[in-house]
Amino acid sequence: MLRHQFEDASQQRESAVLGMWVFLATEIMFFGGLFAAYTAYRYQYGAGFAAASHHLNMLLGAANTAVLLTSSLTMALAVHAAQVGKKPAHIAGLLVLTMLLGCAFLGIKAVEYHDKFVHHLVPGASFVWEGTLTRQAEMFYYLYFAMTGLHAIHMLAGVGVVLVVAILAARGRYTPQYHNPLEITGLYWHFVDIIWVFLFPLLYLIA
Amino acid sequence: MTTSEPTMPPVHYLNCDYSIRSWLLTQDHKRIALLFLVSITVFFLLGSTYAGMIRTELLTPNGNVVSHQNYNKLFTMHGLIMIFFFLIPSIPTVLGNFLIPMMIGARDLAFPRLNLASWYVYTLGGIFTITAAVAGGVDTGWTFYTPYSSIYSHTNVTTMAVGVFITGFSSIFTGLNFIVTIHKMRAPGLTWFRLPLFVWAIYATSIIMVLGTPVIAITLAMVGLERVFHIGIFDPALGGDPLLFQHLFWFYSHPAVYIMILPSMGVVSELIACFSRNRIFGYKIVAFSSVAIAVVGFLVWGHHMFVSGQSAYAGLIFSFLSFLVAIPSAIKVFNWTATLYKGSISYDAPMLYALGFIGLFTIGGVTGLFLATLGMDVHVHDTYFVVAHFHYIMVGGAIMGYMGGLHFWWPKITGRLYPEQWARLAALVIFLGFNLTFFPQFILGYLGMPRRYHTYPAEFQVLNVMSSAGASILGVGYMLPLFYLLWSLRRGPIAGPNPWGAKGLEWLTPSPPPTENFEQTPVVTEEAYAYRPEENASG
Amino acid sequence: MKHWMGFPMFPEQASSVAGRVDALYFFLVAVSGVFAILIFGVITVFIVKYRRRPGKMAVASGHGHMWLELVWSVVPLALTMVMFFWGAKLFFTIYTAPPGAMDVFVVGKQWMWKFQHPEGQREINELHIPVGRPIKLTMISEDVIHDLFVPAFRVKNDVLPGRYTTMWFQATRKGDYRLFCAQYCGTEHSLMTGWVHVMDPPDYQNWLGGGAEAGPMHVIGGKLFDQLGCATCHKNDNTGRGPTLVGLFGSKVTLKSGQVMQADEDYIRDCITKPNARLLPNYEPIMPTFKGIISEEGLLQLIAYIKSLTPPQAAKTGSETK
Amino acid sequence: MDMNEQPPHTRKQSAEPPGHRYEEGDASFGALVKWGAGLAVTVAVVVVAMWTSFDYFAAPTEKFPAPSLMAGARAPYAGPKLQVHAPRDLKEWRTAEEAVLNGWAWVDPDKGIVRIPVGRAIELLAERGLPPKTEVGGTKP
Ligand code: HEA
Ligand code: HEA
Ligand code: HEC
Ligand code: CUA
Ligand SMILES: [Cu+2]
Repeated sequence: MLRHQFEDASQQRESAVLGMWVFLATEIMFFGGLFAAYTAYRYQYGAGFAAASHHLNMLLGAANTAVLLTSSLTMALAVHAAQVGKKPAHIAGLLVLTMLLGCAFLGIKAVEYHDKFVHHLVPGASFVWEGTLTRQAEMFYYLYFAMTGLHAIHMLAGVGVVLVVAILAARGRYTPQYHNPLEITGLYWHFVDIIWVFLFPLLYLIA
Repeated sequence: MTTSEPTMPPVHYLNCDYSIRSWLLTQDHKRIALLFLVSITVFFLLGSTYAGMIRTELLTPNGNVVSHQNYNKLFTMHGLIMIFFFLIPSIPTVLGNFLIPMMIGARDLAFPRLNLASWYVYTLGGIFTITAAVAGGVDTGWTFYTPYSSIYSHTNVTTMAVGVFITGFSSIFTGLNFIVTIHKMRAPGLTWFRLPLFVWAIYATSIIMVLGTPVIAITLAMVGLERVFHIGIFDPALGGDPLLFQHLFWFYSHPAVYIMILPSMGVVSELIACFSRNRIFGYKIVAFSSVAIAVVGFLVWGHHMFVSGQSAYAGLIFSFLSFLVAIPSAIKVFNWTATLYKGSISYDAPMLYALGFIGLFTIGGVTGLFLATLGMDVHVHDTYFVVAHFHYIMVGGAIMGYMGGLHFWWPKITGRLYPEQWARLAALVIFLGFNLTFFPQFILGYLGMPRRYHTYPAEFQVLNVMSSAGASILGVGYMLPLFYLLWSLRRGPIAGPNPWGAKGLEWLTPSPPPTENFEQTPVVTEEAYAYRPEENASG
Repeated sequence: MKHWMGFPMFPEQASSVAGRVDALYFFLVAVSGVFAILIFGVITVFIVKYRRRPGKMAVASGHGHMWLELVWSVVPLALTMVMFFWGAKLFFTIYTAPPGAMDVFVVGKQWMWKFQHPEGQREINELHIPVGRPIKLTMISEDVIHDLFVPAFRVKNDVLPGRYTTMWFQATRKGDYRLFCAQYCGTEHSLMTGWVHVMDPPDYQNWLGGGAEAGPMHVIGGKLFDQLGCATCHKNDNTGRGPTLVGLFGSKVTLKSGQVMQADEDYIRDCITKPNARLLPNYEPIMPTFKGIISEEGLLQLIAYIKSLTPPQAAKTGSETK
Repeated sequence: MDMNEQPPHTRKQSAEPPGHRYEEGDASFGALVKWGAGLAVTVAVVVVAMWTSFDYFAAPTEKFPAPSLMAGARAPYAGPKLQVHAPRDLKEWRTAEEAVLNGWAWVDPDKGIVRIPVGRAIELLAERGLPPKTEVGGTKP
């Protein structure tokens, strides 16, 4: 359905896609502030960060990376399915799969957060650290929770959007001619995945 | 002027629906522009009252009007409200929202619902700010420097930080909307180099709004986190570095000052062209300098930190780049001057504001060069010299541009003409009051009177009294347009589609324009500002 | 303060750099004046000469001339380069303390300045200095960011919590000059002011000798060094559990991580407050942290003591760091 | 045609094929990349130039006169004391007061006035009772 301010469907589609790319640029700058803080303190407190990173569960982190990469794959397949006119159930199925993988990611994250909570590694009054570089370790965990927390919020929003889009897809709303919402949701999802691809090495792999 | 007696179209975007719902849920970019006009005027009056109280207090060396902490709250709220709730939104959300679709021949912006969301987000942020102000205000300075803002201040810093955080998204939504609209929705034949320079300026501003605002959002979020959970990303006692905050804050806040000046530059280009009936001299150069200012503007933030403990090496780089960013501004001023050459110049109120802009922007700008000079900034940093610099370029520059634009497009927005003589008088009073208020502050600054001082040594009093006297004249000057523009809504003469005989697609529509702006999308065949049809270059 | 018809117009020049800062200032004012007059003049001529008159249409002025655009880009660029070089050169002069400058230690605290002379002289909001001698200030804050600003000397520098910042000046004229705090620091920011009293060297010596005092800084530092138990681990003959501190100040130290650091005031302060941040090879990190136990003044006195352990010619003041 | 005389609304839609109802031409990607690269290069040049010219700027211009020999002489010092360690000062003050309160000392050997510990003084007073006020001409309160 063509909105009144557009001349034709392709103009509307291009506008939607460009709009999402610009939005992703703002998200990059938004995460950028945290990445800048990370770089500043990693340069200053290299030793402390390395020591603190030991306590992160690399296995769970790697698992999460795999989960997200597969979810990007299923999302891409969903967008492709809409483009080539696959049946609504097919598209919706792929989207539900993407959503489930997203929830799996959040689940694993919750496990990790719980583990940090139990080990008193949450920055603030309750922070306990037996090594020599307490302050540096707390700074690492501050950044860990800030960056992965912000990412998790974006993941949560992503799961919500994919749910809505999956429902509309199931109702057959998306055809090869019109599937803008699906396409821009795909862009957003891939973005959130790429952010994690940066977070994982910076936080987990610096031991 | 059109020969026949101008008439108001029977149905237009204002009288097509009077219900509150039609205003509060409107998706018409013109109505959203008016919603913004009302909101930012409210905040301008609030910010000006704070300014008035500051100037009243500074009449005497010892602080006998308000307490120390209240004075600190005065300049903090004055700075915050004026910057985040008046000047940053002003031209983009009012003139930009109203004119961009019409100037490019479109029926509306690319995402009308996002545009309305931008106003609601702005208002929500405003409510947080008003709550913070009523609950006792904030005393950290508009710069929120840590560790004072994150640990030592006991005022409503968190509420204020949330308010500015939310309003930031209004800027992001507006910027995003403009970028997509200008790229994708131009009328046929309207290539990039036939666009009015106002559209170029708004495009450059939108780039900054979109790339800069998220950084201040995350920075203020971190300050909020530090206040709420007492964990120190900026707290030196816990290993945090207060300089990191300054870097993140100024990374946005310098580009933010270019958000404030670029739209005014766009307005001035339109006014100079129209009132001198001349093509803008060096159109492409002026267009590119807007974008150059926006891009290079991101690389100079360190010039606010020359004496903050930043390394001398960084100081060298930021000082050098600050001079580079000044060159496009210089080129613009020279091109505007050259446009007047062999023109046919009339002195209507918008033109007076445009000429006032060039004069005061030049003074504001060259004093920026003083501050960019390393050896000079050491002496004048955090003194009234800096206060004078940024008021000259923001109040003298940006507001002059905003006023000029408001008067120039007022007939198109309301269909009515404002009283010309009153407008010229107001422009003059503002110009005089302004100079009397802020020129003495240059001298005070070099004498060494520090900024944010509630009480000051007695020898500075004479200049401060002059400045306060100027402020009251300036206050009167600002009140005049408020009255006669409201008066013109009822009793102003009917304007007709093109009272100034200006070029631009927005003047093709009746005044006030219908909701959908154009029956059919116009086709553009000539260059911008083609006031002399005989050499109608292809462009 | 120079006055013109009763208006204060210009601050005194009371330091070695003041004259040069003012010279740069007049150059900048001149350049700005020239451009302002040039632009305002041309605009006035144009708006009068080309004012709108019936029948007089605007004449094509062309799209713009490349060479003209070039001229008014290159000329301002050249001028800005002059401003840049002159300003940068002056900046380094302002912030590079000459060797042999007299040390003064400054502690900024919410809303007062505490000055400490190496000889042990301590003052609040007042600083007595001899005329004609370069004075190097080593400054630190106990809470928020402050900024020591002496307009008559044309110098200022922020005072940070957790890190030393330095600045220097050489007073050239006797008299009393105001000092301000120039970085907003809270409620009584505008009261955090004081005076610099520039005196003739003999008067300064008398002032210095005016009354009994607990002893020069390095002596108090020595007492503190014993009191706090540093001496138990740091013996001058290097037989203690910690390294000898003789000759440490100003030397290059290689840490366990291989990183080489200059042992300046900041380094020593961090060793005392955050000992395990800088681990030394072949030493166990058994040094306790004294953070919160020793006040900023105490740290300055300990550092003065550790400095005094280094033979004079070996210690060189840190030049401007990159 | 001059825009002014053109009455509004009758602007005829030129015979543009329906497909072209908005401007397709957009900024060329190549130009943007070129400008971006140019900017990056200039910034790199500036950063390197500042690094190399750093030592030129840092070199002290005028030779400062060698510090005079007198500079090192440490004169005795005086002046108002600044409280460094409040608890320690308090402890010193208290010990001094205690000493006065409980110690034996000559106040004025010529007049034979001596200071005795307060405990002893209480005992003496208990024995002898308070001297009558008028007889000794008590000191002003
Ligand atoms: C609209 C807002 C605006 C604009 C456009 C500018 C423009 C500029 N500003 Fe300003 N500035 C502020 C608002 C603005 N500033 C604010 C709000 C602060 C203080 C924030 C705070 O601390 O609270 C500030 C502070 C500030 C500082 C920090 C001072 C300090 O705290 O110590 C510096 C230092 O370099 C600076 C420099 C400049 C420069 C070089 C320009 C240039 O872009 C100006 C270029 C313009 C010209 C040069 C004039 C036109 C040229 C000619 C007429 C030809 C002649 C020119 C040449 C010879 C080159 N500004
Ligand atoms: C968009 C930006 C904007 C605008 C439009 C203004 C407008 C004005 N500002 Fe500005 N100002 C800032 C942005 C702006 N300001 C910022 C960012 C700061 C720094 C904040 C900080 O340090 O954190 C600042 C700080 C600042 C100070 C320094 C305070 C200090 O450092 O202690 C002063 C002092 O005079 C001042 C004055 C004014 C005045 C008189 C106006 C006028 O243009 C407004 C119009 C004036 C009036 C409407 C006065 C009304 C008069 C009355 C109500 C009668 C009063 C009676 C007498 C005066 C006798 N402002
Ligand atoms: C319990 C033993 C102990 C005490 C008490 C102690 N130190 Fe240390 N100190 C050490 C050890 C061991 C090292 C070297 C390893 C390290 O860096 O921890 C050291 C390192 C240092 C260094 C860095 C030396 C270098 O070459 O880099 C300084 C400076 C220092 N101490 C000063 C002090 C001061 C001042 C005090 C008292 C306020 C003090 N120390 C108290 C054991 C001690
Ligand atoms: Cu200390 Cu302002
Ligand atoms: Cu700036």
